Amino acid sequence: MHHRFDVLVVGAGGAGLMAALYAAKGGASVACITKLYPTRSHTGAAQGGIGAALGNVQEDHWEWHMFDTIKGGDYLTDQDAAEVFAKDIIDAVYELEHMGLPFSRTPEGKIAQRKFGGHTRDFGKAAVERSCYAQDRTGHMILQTLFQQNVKEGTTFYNEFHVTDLIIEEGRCRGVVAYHYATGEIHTFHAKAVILAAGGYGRIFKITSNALTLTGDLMSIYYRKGLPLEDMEFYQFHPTGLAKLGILVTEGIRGEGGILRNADGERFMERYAPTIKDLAPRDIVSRSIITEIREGRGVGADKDAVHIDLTHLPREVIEGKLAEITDLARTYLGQDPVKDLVAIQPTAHYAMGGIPTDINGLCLSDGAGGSIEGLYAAGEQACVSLHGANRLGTNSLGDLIVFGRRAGTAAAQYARQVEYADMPADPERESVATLEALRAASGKENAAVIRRELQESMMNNVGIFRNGPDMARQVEIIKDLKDRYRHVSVSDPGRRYNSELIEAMELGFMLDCAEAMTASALNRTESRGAHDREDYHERDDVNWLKHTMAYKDLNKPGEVLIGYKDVALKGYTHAFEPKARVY
Amino acid sequence: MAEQHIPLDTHTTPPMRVNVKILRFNPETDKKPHWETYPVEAQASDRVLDVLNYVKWYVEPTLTFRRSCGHGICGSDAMMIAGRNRLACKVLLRDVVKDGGTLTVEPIRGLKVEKDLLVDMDPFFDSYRAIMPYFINESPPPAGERIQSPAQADRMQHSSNCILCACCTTSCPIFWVNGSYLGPAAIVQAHRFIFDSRDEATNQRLNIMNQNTGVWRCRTAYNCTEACPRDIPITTIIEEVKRAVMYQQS
Amino acid sequence: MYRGREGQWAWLLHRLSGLAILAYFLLHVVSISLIMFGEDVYMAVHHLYDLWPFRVGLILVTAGVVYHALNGLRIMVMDFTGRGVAYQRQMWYGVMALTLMATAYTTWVNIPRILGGY
Amino acid sequence: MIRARTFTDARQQSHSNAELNWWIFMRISGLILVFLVLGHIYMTFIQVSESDATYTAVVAKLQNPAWKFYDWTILALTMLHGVNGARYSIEDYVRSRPNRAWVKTIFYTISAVIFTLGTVGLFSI
Ligand SMILES: Cc1cc2nc3c(=O)[nH]c(=O)nc-3n(C[C@H](O)[C@H](O)[C@H](O)COP(=O)(O)OP(=O)(O)OC[C@H]3O[C@@H](n4cnc5c(N)ncnc54)[C@H](O)[C@@H]3O)c2cc1C
Ligand code: HEM
Ligand code: SF4
Ligand code: F3S
Ligand code: FES
Repeated sequence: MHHRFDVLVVGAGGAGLMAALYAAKGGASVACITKLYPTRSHTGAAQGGIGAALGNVQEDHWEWHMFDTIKGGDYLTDQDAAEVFAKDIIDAVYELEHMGLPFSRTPEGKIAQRKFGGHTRDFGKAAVERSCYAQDRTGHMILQTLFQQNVKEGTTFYNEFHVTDLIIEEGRCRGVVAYHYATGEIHTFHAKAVILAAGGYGRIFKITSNALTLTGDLMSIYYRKGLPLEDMEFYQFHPTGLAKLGILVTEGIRGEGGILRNADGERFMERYAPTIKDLAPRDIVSRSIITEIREGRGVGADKDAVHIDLTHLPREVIEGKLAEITDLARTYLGQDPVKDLVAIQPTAHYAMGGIPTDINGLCLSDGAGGSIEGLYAAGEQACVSLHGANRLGTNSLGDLIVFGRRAGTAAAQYARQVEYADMPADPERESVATLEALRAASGKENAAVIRRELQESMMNNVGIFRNGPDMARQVEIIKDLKDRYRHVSVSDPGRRYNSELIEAMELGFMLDCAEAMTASALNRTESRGAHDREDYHERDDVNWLKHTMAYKDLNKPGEVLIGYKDVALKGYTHAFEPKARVY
Repeated sequence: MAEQHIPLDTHTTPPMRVNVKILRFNPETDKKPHWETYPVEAQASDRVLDVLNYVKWYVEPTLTFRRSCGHGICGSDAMMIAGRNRLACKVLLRDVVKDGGTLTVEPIRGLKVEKDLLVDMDPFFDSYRAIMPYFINESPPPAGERIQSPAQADRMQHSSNCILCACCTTSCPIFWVNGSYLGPAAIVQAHRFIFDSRDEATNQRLNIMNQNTGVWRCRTAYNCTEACPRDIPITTIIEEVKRAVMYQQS
Repeated sequence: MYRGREGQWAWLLHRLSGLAILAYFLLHVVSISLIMFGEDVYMAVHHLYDLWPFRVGLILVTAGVVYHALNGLRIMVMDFTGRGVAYQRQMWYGVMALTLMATAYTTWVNIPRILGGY
Repeated sequence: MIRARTFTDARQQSHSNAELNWWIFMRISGLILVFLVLGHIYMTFIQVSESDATYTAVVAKLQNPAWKFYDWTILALTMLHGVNGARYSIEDYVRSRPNRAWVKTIFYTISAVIFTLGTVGLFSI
């Protein structure tokens, strides 16, 4: 089946919904294609909040926010993006409120704000209340509110459609191809502009806070076209995931005063970040935890976790502001934060890297300013490089809103100016071929086994601490897994709701993301932000203050070509010199 | 720290054997639904979703169900587990079955089964759309936020927590027999706006609630409240809406 | 069967008892209104009620009415007070207990009558 | 709003308090019936035996206009309460619209006939 819209949005998480809304406001006809019902998107899992310098609780300024973002990103953040972001987000948060988002309130009735890791006043002096929150389900509220507004605007949704291909010809995006889960049919969507907002790919790791459906589909599709993925080596491990499960415990627990303790009951963060202790940014806390565990001070049967201690907080805070996480700990661990210490462990959480874009979301085709006309990206899957080498908590929801909005506006504007470009004769050819190959493959390999091996090996070899030999081994492992993937079997011949086929397809996407990540990480011989190499322990601004661009070598399967892109070291009005990152 | 209660290590829960009995149906090949049983070795602290994934990944790849987040936040995996509606990712094995026992898993009721545990959600979302599920305030917004007291914000605390999983609506005996009832989920959504001090469409929403398909169909069976994975006091909310309609009209 | 809890059974019994007593009520009105056709017609039907199955049936109708009435009160308390919803379960057990007691009493009173054919 | 597909839909969606009013009526009538019906049962089935309600006894009792009024109130209220209650069930369980209309018409007619019969019976003495 064939459809035609001015603007197509792929993905209905925070970024996709915001983009769809703004594209519609820009006067375009808009459709949103999503492989899940929109309200199932993983944005709903975000708990902590959305950072904006409203100053409702304490004095705050966007410049401070800009600085924190750049410092948090270990100076790999593009400063123009950070400036736009820190300014725009204030307005964007008010706008969410005007859309009805039920924020928690201060006694005066303003949007409530709380402290969050890495957010400081006066360029790093002390923690500041910057995270606007709706209890501890801010992401849920954002997702619901934005979906509601799209219902109001009458956005057309194609639910449970899996995008399988992008149609890019002569440097211009002409549409997408999608597989309809319910019927097994292939649909083609012709568009003037396409916005990609399909979320992250945390599922390549064994312990992750990400949904089972976050498999990096669109990144991989982009990458398979020989287009670059930026900064893939930077992957954030959130320090506080429920032990073994990876389910996220919001950073808000540290914001509210939770304390990390090792097996001796010691508040070990005092040693690693003397000034802000437990409120240090995620990469630092994660590494501190792993160090404690490695040095034998872990808790639990495998001594691979540490405790978070909330027992000194009043019950109302734990059950009120931290209700969600209290519920999770009670449900899954049978531990009650009011009186128990809860076992936590770092969990794969957030991709700083992804499809490179400029500050309007336009997708870049190389590190030298080339772009794909009519193709935009926003959200976790994009890399405007706001987050640099490490994202600050609450900055991702902000990213969705600010850059989702910009991408939506830019796409609608572009769509107003141009005519539809022709679709190729049979745009669905490749998708059909891929799917039919999967269906027909009568191999003996089980997709689930390959996936499990991928997840375990990525966790071990490209996890929180990295080194050359391990990653070199991982490159080989991925090649091997890709070989085996070719012989994966799909036993369900059905057309309707063939989830086996979908999972097999998603595994293919995951393998690509892992490949790009491992190659990028192996290539970067320094430690910066979330990328920590045991064999290159220092940050190296002389050689490495630049973005990685990973390209699939279309001529040599399994090989990755690495290019670079400059870091924007100046904003429009402010610039922050790279300094050592201490807290 | 000596007086502090250090928890047991909950990750080393005892292994258990269970028979997972699933109501399967593939309209492409089957005439009617049938039960299939899969013996599984698992841990007491495993989620039911883990068990279903195990069956799907290693035993019966054609088994079909929805799932995404894996921790009770996205609302994909509502199903009838051991006779009650729940999210598969939010129940632990030890809470629904004993070692050596049988665990039944069926699709939720009242919506058309498309394949195995996966049902057609469109009627459910149609009801959702029917209550005008969006904030309406046409007066120009202030430069900053609209002011709302913490107490006013609290009025929406429960109803805004809904993840649209349909556990409630498909547990309601009134909904099973006649899909025309909007159902508890839609009412919870309406409540979220009706009791939002900033919203201006209260009257229209109450009118929708006042119709034959609205709140009056609720016969206070409480299945919805028992089923809600977000612990929303749904029946209380429905009763509040009933009263609001009554006071509005009088 | 869906494994609902007290609320579901309370509702189901309320509905069944309501419909059952409605059915009985309609018959009862018909049989009583036969009175306008004179004593013979009326008594011919009335004597049927002396048969023991009818008597047992009447005890059940009484039980149904008592349950329906008390649970109806429970519903009203729930509809108009927040506490009603909070304590619906306890109230239902109260309703069941009172219904059982009332039924036991009715049975107790009627056993000699049934046995004595009176 | 649910999209109106038929004239009946449209009419139902036009603003109407019918369901609200019936809901309130069920509660008020129920409250009154607690006393009337339980009283009636107590007096005719527990205090005395059902077989005491002979022709003569009934005629004698109904000579008193107060009892006539009592009985007729039960008749009327129970009729409305019960028939509306049964309507709830019909609307729930009879799924197709045409069937629902039929079942309702037949049921209302029978009920009306019985109600007339009861009223006439009561006042014929
Ligand atoms: C547990 C958790 C807590 C977090 N807490 C916070 C926080 O407190 N503050 C903060 O700022 N950030 C937080 N984050 C990060 C942030 O929530 C995410 O980065 C962000 O929500 C991603 O949004 P998104 O719109 O890019 O993608 P998602 O919300 O993941 O949506 C992806 C969308 O893409 C669609 N899609 C994917 N693939 C395809 C395909 N092939 N075809 C069609 N559609 C497709 C999906 O259906 C979905 O609609 C948290 C993240 C997690 C996991
Ligand atoms: C004796 C006192 C009575 C009380 C307090 C009472 C109360 C109620 C109430 C409050 C309802 C509404 C239930 C709801 O909305 O969920 C109801 C429903 C109903 N009543 Fe009664 N009632 C009484 C007597 C009767 C009698 C005598 C009959 C039979 C003729 C009857 C038949 C019904 C029926 C059929 C319903 C509908 C049940 C349903 O929809 O589930 N009631 N009653
Ligand atoms: S009210 Fe509860 S059960 Fe119903 S849809 Fe919402 S979250 Fe699910
Ligand atoms: S189960 Fe149904 S009847 Fe009412 S209380 Fe819940 S909606
Ligand atoms: S998988 Fe998301 S709620 Fe269960």
